[in-house]
Amino acid sequence: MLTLHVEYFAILREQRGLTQETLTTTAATPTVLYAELRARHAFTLPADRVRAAVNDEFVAATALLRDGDRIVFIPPVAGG
Amino acid sequence: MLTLHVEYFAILREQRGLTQETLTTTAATPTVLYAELRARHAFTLPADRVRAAVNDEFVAATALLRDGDRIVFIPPVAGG
Amino acid sequence: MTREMITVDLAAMSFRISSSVLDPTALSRALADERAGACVTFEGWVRNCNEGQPVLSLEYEAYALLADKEGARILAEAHAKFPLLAAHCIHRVGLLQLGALAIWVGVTAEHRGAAFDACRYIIDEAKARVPIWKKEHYTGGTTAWINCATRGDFAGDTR
Amino acid sequence: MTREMITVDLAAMSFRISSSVLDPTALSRALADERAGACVTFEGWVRNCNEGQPVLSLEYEAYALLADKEGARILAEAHAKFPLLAAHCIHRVGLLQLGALAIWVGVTAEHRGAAFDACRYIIDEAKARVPIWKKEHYTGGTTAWINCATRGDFAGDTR
Repeated sequence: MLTLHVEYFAILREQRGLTQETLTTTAATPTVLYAELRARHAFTLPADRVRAAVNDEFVAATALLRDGDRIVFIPPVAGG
Repeated sequence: MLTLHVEYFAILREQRGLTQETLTTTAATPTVLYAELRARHAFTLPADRVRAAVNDEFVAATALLRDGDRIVFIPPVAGG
Repeated sequence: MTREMITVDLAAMSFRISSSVLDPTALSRALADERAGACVTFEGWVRNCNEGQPVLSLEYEAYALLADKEGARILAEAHAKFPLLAAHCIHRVGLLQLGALAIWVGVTAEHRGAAFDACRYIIDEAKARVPIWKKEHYTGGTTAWINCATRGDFAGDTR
Repeated sequence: MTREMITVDLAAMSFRISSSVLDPTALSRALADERAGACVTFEGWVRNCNEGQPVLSLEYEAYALLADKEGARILAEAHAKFPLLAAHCIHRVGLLQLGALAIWVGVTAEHRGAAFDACRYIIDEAKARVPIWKKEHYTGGTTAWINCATRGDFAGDTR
């Protein structure tokens, strides 16, 4: 089991109803964790439209998560 | 013979030493008139680098000049 | 990653997120440079309409830590690709009204070609890569996170 | 000529020659438009160096009557080619010091692509077509009318 800190922004923050949480999970990668969270919280965005950042750097969807990581799922951006 | 008003700008104004003059000429086109003026005043710009405007519109180098026309020879531009 | 290895004059570039009103006059003034022959700026303004829907206001939200890093990378890439003197970019967050300045990009160079190309590069990359999100508030009272619609939103399926 | 037949909203475009200092803040403010999502500006500044020669100051001279006509034609062409909301251009004449603003072009559009393309079109065409001339004063005391050098100038032949 990993203990992870998850932060939410924008549409995910609204759908989750909070800005961050700490959770324990067996998910080893962002993809698996997102699928778990999406099922639990009814996130509308499919996994292929969400990127992941760990400890404030973009990572691959299949990167291995480590205990204590801070992870952010990034909805499609729309700055400018 | 035509009576023409010639205005000078930029390098031609400096080389001619005045901003405008009225002259009579047998030149029937801007090309012929420029050749005449260039020979008389030692303009450095060759004819193929000078455009002509008559009565504040660009004209072809071979346009026919009419009595009373106001003509400007336009050195290579360099705005901006 | 190769993009981490670009070396540029750091004083000549900055990417910032701002929660207060942007002042384009002050931002331009900071670009003054007697070596520069060209200054190109891009301003993104809040429009009163998006894809046919009348817009009342906008909210921008940023993942500031990563936005700053990605913004700085984009500016460094622009410096590496084009012969620039300076390139700055600043993005508003928070609630913005119609006509408000949402993003400002300013680039100086000796010649205009590089200034235009770099300014365009920076705004295109910023829109595509920097983690900033836009929520539109429409006159009818509805809202939408831009680019986040899914087929389900349109079909009334909230899956 | 076809370019005379373009019809555009004349309030949305102006070309001007100015013998006094340009104020980019006031010029930008005149572009404010709630339909606009993008504003691109180009500023041409007096550089301290041109082709390796240290420049002290510049003089711009215009054939104003024809410059105004040709400038207006360029703006009308830009409106016809690109989906713009407004396009303005103003050019200084007289003696300018280092860093001074020589030309300002400002374009607004719903989307940035048109604003960038039109701004670039206007400055490129203005430089190529509008009868304005530039005389550079160098630190050594010499001067030159830009683009007016002939082979003779370089060879010391004043023919």
